[in-house]
Amino acid sequence: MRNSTWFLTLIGTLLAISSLLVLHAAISRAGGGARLASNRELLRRLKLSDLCLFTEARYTRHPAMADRHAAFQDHPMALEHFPSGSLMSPPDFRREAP
Amino acid sequence: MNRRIERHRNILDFAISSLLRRKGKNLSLLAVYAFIVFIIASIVFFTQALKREATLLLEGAPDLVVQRMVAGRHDPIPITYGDKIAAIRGVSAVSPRLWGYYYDPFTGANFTLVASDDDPPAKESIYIGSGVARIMRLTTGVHWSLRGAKGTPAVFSVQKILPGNSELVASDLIQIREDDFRALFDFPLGRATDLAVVVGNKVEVPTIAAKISRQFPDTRPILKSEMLRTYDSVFDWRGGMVLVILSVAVLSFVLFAWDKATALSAEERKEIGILKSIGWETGDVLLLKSFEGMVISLTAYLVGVSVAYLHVFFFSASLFEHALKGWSVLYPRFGLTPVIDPYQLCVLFFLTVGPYTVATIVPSWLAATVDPDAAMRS
Amino acid sequence: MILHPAVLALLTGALLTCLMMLYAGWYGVRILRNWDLQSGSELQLELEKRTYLISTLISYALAFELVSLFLFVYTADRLHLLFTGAMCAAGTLNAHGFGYPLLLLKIVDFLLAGVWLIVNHADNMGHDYPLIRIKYAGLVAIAPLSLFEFYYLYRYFSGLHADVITSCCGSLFSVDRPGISGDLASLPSAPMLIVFYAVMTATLLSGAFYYRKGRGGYLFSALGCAAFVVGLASIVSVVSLYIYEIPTHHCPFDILQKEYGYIGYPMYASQFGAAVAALGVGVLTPFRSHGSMSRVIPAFTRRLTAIALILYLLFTLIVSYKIVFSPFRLGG
Amino acid sequence: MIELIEVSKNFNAGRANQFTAVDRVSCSIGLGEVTILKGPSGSGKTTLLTLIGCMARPTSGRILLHGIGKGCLPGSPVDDSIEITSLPERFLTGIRRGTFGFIFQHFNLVHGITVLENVMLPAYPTGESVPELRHRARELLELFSVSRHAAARIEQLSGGEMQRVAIARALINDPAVIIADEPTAHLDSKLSCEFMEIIGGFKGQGKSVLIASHDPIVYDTALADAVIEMRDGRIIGAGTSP
Repeated sequence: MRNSTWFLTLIGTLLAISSLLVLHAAISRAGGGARLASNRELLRRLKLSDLCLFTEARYTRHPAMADRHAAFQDHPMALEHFPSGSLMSPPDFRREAP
Repeated sequence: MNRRIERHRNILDFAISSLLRRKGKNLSLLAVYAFIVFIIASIVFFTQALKREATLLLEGAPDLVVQRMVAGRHDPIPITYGDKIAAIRGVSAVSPRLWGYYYDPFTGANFTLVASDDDPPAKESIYIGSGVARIMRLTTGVHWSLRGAKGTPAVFSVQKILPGNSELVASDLIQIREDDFRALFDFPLGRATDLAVVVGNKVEVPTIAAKISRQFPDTRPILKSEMLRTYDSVFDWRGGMVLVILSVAVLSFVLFAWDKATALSAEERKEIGILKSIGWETGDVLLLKSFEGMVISLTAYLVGVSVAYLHVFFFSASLFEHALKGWSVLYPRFGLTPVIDPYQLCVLFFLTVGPYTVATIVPSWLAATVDPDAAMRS
Repeated sequence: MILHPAVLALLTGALLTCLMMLYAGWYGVRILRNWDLQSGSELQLELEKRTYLISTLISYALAFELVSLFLFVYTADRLHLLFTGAMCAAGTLNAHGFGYPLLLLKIVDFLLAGVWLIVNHADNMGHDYPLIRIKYAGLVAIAPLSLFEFYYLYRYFSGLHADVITSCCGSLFSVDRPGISGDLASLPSAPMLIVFYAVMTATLLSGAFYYRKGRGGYLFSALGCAAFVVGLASIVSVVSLYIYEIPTHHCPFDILQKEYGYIGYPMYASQFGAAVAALGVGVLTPFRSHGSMSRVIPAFTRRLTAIALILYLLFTLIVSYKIVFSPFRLGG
Repeated sequence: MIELIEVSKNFNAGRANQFTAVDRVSCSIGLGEVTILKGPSGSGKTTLLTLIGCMARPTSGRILLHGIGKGCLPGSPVDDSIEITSLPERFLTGIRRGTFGFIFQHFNLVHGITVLENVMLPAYPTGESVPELRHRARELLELFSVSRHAAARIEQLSGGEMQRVAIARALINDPAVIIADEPTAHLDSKLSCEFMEIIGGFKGQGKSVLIASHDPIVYDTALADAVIEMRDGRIIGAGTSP
């Protein structure tokens, strides 16, 4: 077999695999609908405003509700204790009355 | 036309055969390249999937949360504020939220306590998230003693464990009755942690927020769109941050590739000289070289992306879970709904194949402009 | 600064493009100063070798430019969530003063790089480098643009801060709003449709004439450029109405969305391709009797014309399809 | 006819190690003839061959091809003679590929690939289809009785076999002119004589042959139609063979 045929077959296979992955993503998205719906229902029922992603500190547990004045954040150059806190600061803008 | 395609195929043939002739060098290049693509793709997939999950989930969040600030600090809000807010035109419902944190000294974990009057547990009972059950080794019907604000222990029976697939929202949650919540924390009557506001017309939300902060200068309204935006930028930022750090890796890889491409061995140089002398033109050799680059980068890209997908969505990004999720006592265990789209793939392609391609242009050209008579005078 | 992965990708791409263009431009200057085809001196041979490098660099730069143009618009679209009131790319672009100039610059850069490659291709077919000076003078002129582009891109993304209140499509492209986008939208829809079909027909006819007779290259090229501008204007003012089926929605970016079947991609791609080819015809026509070009250019420009014709025809067909099969009716 | 007018080639111009490899050479080489360039090493033979064979461009002077290389320039009239001295490389290569076949002193075969691929290599950029090409290459290998090695790698061949492969490769694009640079330098006398027989075959087919050599077996051959003697980059004697 020619090298190019061999290579194009390889690339074709890899492309087929990646399109299978795209397909897998589409299918599991459709299948994940039930989980999403139940989670959204839980969120609505408990009136939650944040996801449970980082539980190491209070302000990383509720990033949307977090304050500038939470622990370890007081100093502008503060060395952050928690890994997620060092990468994530609360939004610095809050709407004021016009 | 046919001839042109055949020419490309012939040269591609030779490009692959010359790559295969230097297996060691090229396989190491391919491996490093695929690894870089893999890491970057994992990060992009992971953050994009989280972002999408957050966006979809938070649609169920309250339109507006109103918090009271005292001396710049978050303070329980009088429930009476809620009645006045409910009177604002456009507000369809206001409900007080009661939530707080419970620190467990034995495990060192922080749990979130939420009181809700919608489907509450029985008196002196709680619902717990599966993360809590896991870390405290609790099962349904077991009694658990929490330390109250006055130092007296309060015993609750676990009535229900929230399903495992809800960990992304409720891993560390303890749902409790309102009266139990107030008793446990000695929370003042007539106050709530904050107020959740539902607005009929979503377009009106900013206007209503402005009205609330005018009417109650000591409050802070937080819009749902702001929460969404926070999550959006958190993940973009986090992903971008890691990418910036990784750019050092990309850069060193590019230098590595440049070096590999520039340092033509004497044998390679001779080979190109031969090709030029037997009738290959500079353009043909350039094509040969760019095919060599393309073979490597396409293969590395496709392999890297596919493996990254498997890694993130089948193995939950186990390699750098901690770097992305942070560390804590209680890890929520959540599977992500896979997200992959042409846009992401395009971004990844640009980030990984672009620098490599550019790094190989000049070395390829240097190789291709070997004089054809060089082979004759050796 | 927004550290979105796509923003990083765009910045990387722009930086690379810029480096490649400036490198090419630098050697363009050297070629302009030292070129002497009659000489077989080593400097001349060296410069001739450089021409390979330069055309390779510019082909890559053009490819980057093309991909990044779409990537940029798409990213702007993705980022609109970060801005209060932004509904699509229009809002994101408007969030910073560099947004729209940057988009315009990217389009211009793309067209210029495309035309340069066409001229380069023609020149390579001649055996006496007939267009070398013109080609490299042009290169020296367009190379700095990529520097501007990178600068604009950097300024734009570093100036973007989430939460800046921006106007959404609705107000930006609303009829009574001054400014360039407002002007596009305020072009009356029904006459615009007539102008669109008139210009397209004229372009196609003149192209067919040029293809058959080999005369009227300038006319075709001018009409081809006009068709590009009119095509873009009519997407904003009338075609979008048929696609969105809403009489007030004029956004030129939403048609790139999945909701509209990514119809924008073939539309814009065919238009840009046709515009480059038509511009190329116009640029090459003055040299049709220039040394060895007299044997090359007529055939080559005819091929370009054929490409432009096919692409414009494709574009017109897509637009007509959308108009005919849309439930939306003008004035109805 | 290949006509050279006042052709010079300098290297390292303007630097201390500047030297003139070919110095104002004028001559003409007839088609269908065997022409020998004779002279000691360093006399400029090889450089002259690279200039004639469109591998390099002279520093000054003109080289004209009459009656060969037809149709290599787009749109040029068929009966035109071609002036190759100021052509860009891509056209030079086109002419070289179609008109000249080279046999090198060190054979210049690519190691690591098969004999067959080596023979096919010069035709890859022409865009010829591989089955046709393979067929032609096999015929050539057959002709030089090395076809049993077709699938072998180059490094497994003996010197004489390598030379035959190199000759087969030179013929793959069916050139009008064969250029050989010191072809017998690495061959013993028996193989050298065999080589000259092959050259005789080319002459019989009406191909032009141009050989640079300082081997008596080559320049004293009866096949030679013309011998050009060079020294220090200049022609010091030209004449027909004895």
